[in-house]
Amino acid sequence: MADATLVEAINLALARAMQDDPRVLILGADVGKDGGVFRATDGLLARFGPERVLDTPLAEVAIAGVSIGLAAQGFRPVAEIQFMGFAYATIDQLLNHAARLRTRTRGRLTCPMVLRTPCGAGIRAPEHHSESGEACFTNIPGLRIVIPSSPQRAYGLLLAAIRDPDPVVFLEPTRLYRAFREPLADDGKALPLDRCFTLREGGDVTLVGWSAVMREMLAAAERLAAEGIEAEVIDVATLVPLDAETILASVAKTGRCVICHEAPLTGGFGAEIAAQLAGPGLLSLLAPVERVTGYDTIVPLARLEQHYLPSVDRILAAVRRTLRHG
Amino acid sequence: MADATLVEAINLALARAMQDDPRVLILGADVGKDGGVFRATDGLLARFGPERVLDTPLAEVAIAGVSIGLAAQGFRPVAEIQFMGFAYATIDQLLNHAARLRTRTRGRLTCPMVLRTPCGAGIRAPEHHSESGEACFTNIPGLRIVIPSSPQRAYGLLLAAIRDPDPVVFLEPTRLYRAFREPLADDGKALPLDRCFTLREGGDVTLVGWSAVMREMLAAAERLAAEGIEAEVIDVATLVPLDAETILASVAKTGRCVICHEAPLTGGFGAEIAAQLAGPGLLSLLAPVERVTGYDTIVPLARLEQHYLPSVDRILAAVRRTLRHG
Amino acid sequence: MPTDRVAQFSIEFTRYLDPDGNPLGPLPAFAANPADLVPLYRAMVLTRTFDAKAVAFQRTGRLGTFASSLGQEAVGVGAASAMATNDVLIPSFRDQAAQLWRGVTPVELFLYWGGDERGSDFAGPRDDFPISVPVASHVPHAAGVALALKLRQQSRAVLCIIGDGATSKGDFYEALNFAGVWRLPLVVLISNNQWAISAPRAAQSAAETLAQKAVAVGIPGEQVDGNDVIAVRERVARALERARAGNGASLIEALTYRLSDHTTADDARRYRDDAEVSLHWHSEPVARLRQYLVSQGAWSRDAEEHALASATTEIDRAAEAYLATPPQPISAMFDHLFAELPASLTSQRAQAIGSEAGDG
Amino acid sequence: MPTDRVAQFSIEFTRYLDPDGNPLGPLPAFAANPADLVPLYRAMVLTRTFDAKAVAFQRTGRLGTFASSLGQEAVGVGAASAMATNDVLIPSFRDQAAQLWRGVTPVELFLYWGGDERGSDFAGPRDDFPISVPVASHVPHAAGVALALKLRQQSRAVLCIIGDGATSKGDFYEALNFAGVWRLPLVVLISNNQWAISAPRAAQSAAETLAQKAVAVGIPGEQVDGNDVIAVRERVARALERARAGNGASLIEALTYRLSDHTTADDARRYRDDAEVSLHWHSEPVARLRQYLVSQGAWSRDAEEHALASATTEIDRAAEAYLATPPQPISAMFDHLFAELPASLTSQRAQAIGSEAGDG
Ligand SMILES: Cc1ncc(C[n+]2csc(CCOP(=O)(O)OP(=O)(O)O)c2C)c(N)n1
Ligand SMILES: Cc1ncc(C[n+]2csc(CCOP(=O)(O)OP(=O)(O)O)c2C)c(N)n1
Ligand SMILES: [Mg+2]
Ligand SMILES: [Mg+2]
Repeated sequence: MADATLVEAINLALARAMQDDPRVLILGADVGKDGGVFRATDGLLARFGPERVLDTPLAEVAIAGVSIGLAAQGFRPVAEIQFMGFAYATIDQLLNHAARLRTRTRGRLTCPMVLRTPCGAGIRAPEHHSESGEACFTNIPGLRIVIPSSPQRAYGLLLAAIRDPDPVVFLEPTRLYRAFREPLADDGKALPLDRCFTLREGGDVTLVGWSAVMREMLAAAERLAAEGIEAEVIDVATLVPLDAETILASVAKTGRCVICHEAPLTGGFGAEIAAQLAGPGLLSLLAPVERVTGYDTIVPLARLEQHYLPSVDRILAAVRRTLRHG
Repeated sequence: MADATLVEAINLALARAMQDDPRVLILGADVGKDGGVFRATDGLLARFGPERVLDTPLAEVAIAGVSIGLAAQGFRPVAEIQFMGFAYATIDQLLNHAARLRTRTRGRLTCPMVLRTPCGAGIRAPEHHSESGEACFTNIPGLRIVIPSSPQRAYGLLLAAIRDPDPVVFLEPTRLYRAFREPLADDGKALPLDRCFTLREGGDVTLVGWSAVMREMLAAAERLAAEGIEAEVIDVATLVPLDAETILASVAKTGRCVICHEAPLTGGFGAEIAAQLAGPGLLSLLAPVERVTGYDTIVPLARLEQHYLPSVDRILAAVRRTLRHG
Repeated sequence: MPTDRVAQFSIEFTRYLDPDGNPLGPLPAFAANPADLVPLYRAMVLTRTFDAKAVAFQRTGRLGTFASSLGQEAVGVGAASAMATNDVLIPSFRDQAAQLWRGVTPVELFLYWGGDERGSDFAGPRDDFPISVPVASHVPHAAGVALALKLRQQSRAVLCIIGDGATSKGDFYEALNFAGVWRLPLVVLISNNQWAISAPRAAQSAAETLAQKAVAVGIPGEQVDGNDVIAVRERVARALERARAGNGASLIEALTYRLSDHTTADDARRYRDDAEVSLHWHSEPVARLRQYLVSQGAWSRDAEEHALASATTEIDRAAEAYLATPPQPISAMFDHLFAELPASLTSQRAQAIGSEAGDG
Repeated sequence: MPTDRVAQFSIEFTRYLDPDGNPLGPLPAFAANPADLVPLYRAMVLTRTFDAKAVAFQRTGRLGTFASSLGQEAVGVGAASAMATNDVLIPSFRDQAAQLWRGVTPVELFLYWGGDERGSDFAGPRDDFPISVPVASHVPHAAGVALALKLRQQSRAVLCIIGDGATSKGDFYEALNFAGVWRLPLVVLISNNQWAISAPRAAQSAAETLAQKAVAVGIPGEQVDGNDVIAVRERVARALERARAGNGASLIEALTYRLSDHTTADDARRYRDDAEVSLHWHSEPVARLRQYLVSQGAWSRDAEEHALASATTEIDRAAEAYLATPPQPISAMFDHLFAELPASLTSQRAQAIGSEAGDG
């Protein structure tokens, strides 16, 4: 069982899915010889050939739309969009077609496709390469939205997304692509797409979030543990459909919750989790729900980027605020 | 002071803005001779000529992108997209360019444009014509998102949007276009873009929402009043930037809040308001925050459409649940 | 100035019958025997009858907004009749002529336009797509389906029908470019009815023809008289054969005219002269083929009366069946969203069903 | 078969200097006196010097990902030198040659690529757009700016530069179609460097030339040797004059070659043969113009040494100035978002500034 980075885990999951199921295809710009701009598809062309790994012209709308046609015909296309900044153009196809082809035809035609795209800041990338735009996709019924935050979850969740009979938007935090390695058994085991992952148990405060910032949340939990404060850390991983139960159960135990994401605050998906707490979860709350997120601004270019990202200190400060209550 | 419908108010505001400011232009498909598919631009071509009312080819991305170029040059384009279902294609241009042209150039180039589009269900329209997709736009820093729910607010808010030096997405509920008339003074007075509107005062429960469903909220408030329950009804109107103060102040008074919108529940903008209550507003809450919204499904075609829309009964049921507490 | 000519292109236009139904030359093989054209004629009549009924139903509140294909029947019938059963149709919202020929039933069409999703669950052509309302957004799907057929090495082709306005959209162009690069078995047929709601053809593009948009993606493009069902069928058949044979995609612009309002929600008098419309009535496709058939002794007043009567009966029966179809249960809203309803939605489903009584 | 030819098109290619710098015929007026070409030569050298420095800076962690224009200098210099000062440039991310000629300073370019938004606040050409990273997304802006100039009846034109890959995108096509319909004062210049990251030109479109994409929107399209700065300048100048004179938009495909990796984040050896690259070094633009100037006695080894030295000095000075520029305050993140910061953001701004110490 070798160690793998997140991007290597993606690559292993893609290879496994293609090996297990001849209907699985990969398409996108530079996914072939080049192996993808982040090398997520490295080696797949050589291994599976040009009929299953298709380099496309440079046109995101068509990449999404062609995937819909392939899926309706029974293939399992996995489309790569090179950066989230270029994935917004596909919302039209995803919302008006992929998400509702099954509904529109009462199940006669379906759309088992996956649209993969890297997201998030922190790698000193050029303009338009650092957004966390998941909230543009989370109010679209018929879509599943998944964001892994470790190699193991990337592997298991991508396999699940590809096997899922309905469309999945799969977001990959660039900051984590090569940030760390994890033992990974390439065993073809998928992880559930409707479940949060509790990364650390604790009874004093619940830290819930997703994507790259899970690392700062875990680091914050370490620091808190050193002070004798036990934080429960939950990786939402699948934003839609949301596993509110796991989060509510945790907060029922801790009474305190800090929600963390890299996307801007206002209208971010963290609001949905806070809304669950303000509703069904209200009676468990001992302190106001805190949100530590990116600011409601454009992600700055490299020189100021790190000041935009939620930091361990900001998370700790929020936790301390919640602890002051009750 | 004549009575006007919401669509007539839009038309009056457009005419007023064009008369007051030669930089204001209108562009979109069928906005000229045809006066727009909903007649929002009726008569403007005849009055202001083809250099200020421009019929475009059928291409939403270009309509948005051309508006950005016009705005950067100092014009005040007001672009019409015929239905929200066709506005998603413009998110790429709005997010990657309109919302950040000022930021990218440190203020050297700016983007004072308005993108108008009808939204919402309830008029037995064809497929793709009934969505409430505002949540796809509310997590995009640099944009203002406005949805009027009465002729007077449509008039004042559209004037404000056109005069605003930054980009505004202006959503118009088709269900209200001709639903009712209101006295309207065509006095060129704009309404604030950073303020909620309290339509009815009350101390027992706060009903907060936007768009067409404000009518069901007001009807529910009437029914409650008959039972001696005083509901405060707030029209958010400008979703971003959000005037949380007004909502928090109301809930501080009532302790109970029912949030209502036509868009699907999960990841809808109602979650942001609930999040404000779970955070800064927590200590005011006497009951769990309720959300009465469209379901997390595709808006059904005409035959089932009315079963998708939030109804007065669903609002009343939610209010009653909140009153059972504390 | 030292310049070389590096590329050259031309666009051709094909027509077999003039507006009065006179042949301009020898007809293609399928039309050698005039009697063989009668099914095409009947199909155009059926479409026209369906359209008239649908418009009447909308006017009387029994149908939603509807887009008539009056005057464009030859495009859909000519193209669909050129397709093999296992080819795939990816239509727009005005393509009932093609859908009916393909085996979509009038009941299904009424249900769809009446606001019932079951109308897109065709019992007939299971691979055909439902109509696309977002203009041109289905051309990428057509490319994707064509890619699927090619990857499976099936000798099948895809026919995608769009309007003149659709040719201004980026998704049309991107998809056509994919089809060129991958030599996909795809035929994109432009039903150029000269109008996109209030936008006349000239306001849509400065291109002299829409067929020449093929030049931008390196595939063949041509024009055909869209009111000459023989020409449409012959040219589309040729393009489909080419596609099935592995020779790639092509673009065909069929010149026709929208004799109706854009939809029942439109009033074309706001932007279009009646004079222009009257003029185009002279070249409409049904009379044209009828005149030819009559001139060949293959059609008669009797036959006409019978054809109209049987079309009317068929459509009226379908209309009855549609009106007699009860709406779906409210739960249908949830039951086709995913293969399996996520746990998080079961409570919403229950609430919706529960609210059935109280609500609406 | 009764068919008529209804439209015809052809694409021409222009070149004045062959790869060895030999004139193929009389040169345009602006090139009559070889000495007048020296500024173009110096500009290409300056660009190449800037690119080399920027790549070196990236390799040593002093700059972010950077896209070199090595081998494409003639496209930017030829085109920009054809522009009037008050024309508007709407560039892509590889157009530093054109930007430098337009008066964007090397310091501003370093700042931008170094991750400082002030690099797009040009002191020079105030109407020019910042570079567009989302491929082709700026072509609609160019059409909008051109529309603005036309509505104001100014005799100014817009030059928009894109790559070969960009021609596959729908926004490029939609915008070009608008420009055709409205006869906008717009010139779209394709810097066809034969590659879009790993996609060779042939994989991008089946069209024989990219210039012929103009046919789809009814505007003139032509090819030019993009490594011949004289040809680029002459053809772009003509197209801009045409635009300013109210005769509408045009599309020019400049044939050049990307001698560098796609960006500093790319390794072209993964997908491209070195042999191909070496081949293209033979037709690169700087040597070509130098050979011509030398053959005309308008350039010498001395002049060359001076030119290189002064370019190096200028770029080194700019590099120093860039490195010496302190980053913006954290508050800058908020202070250019809106004309006026909404009240709801003041607390976020305060928090961000406050966290300055603790964070990062
Ligand atoms: C993307 C998109 N934009 C706008 C509309 C609204 N709309 C419906 S039909 C139509 C005109 C289409 O014209 P054309 O393509 O010529 O088809 P026709 O209606 O003439 O058959 C428009 C603008 C739409 N359905 N989709
Ligand atoms: C819309 C979009 N998709 C993908 C990318 C990632 N990307 C950056 S440059 C590039 C290739 C562009 O090729 P071309 O247009 O030929 O320009 P060149 O890089 O050759 O100058 C790609 C795919 C992008 N920047 N924008
Ligand atoms: Mg049309
Ligand atoms: Mg290129």
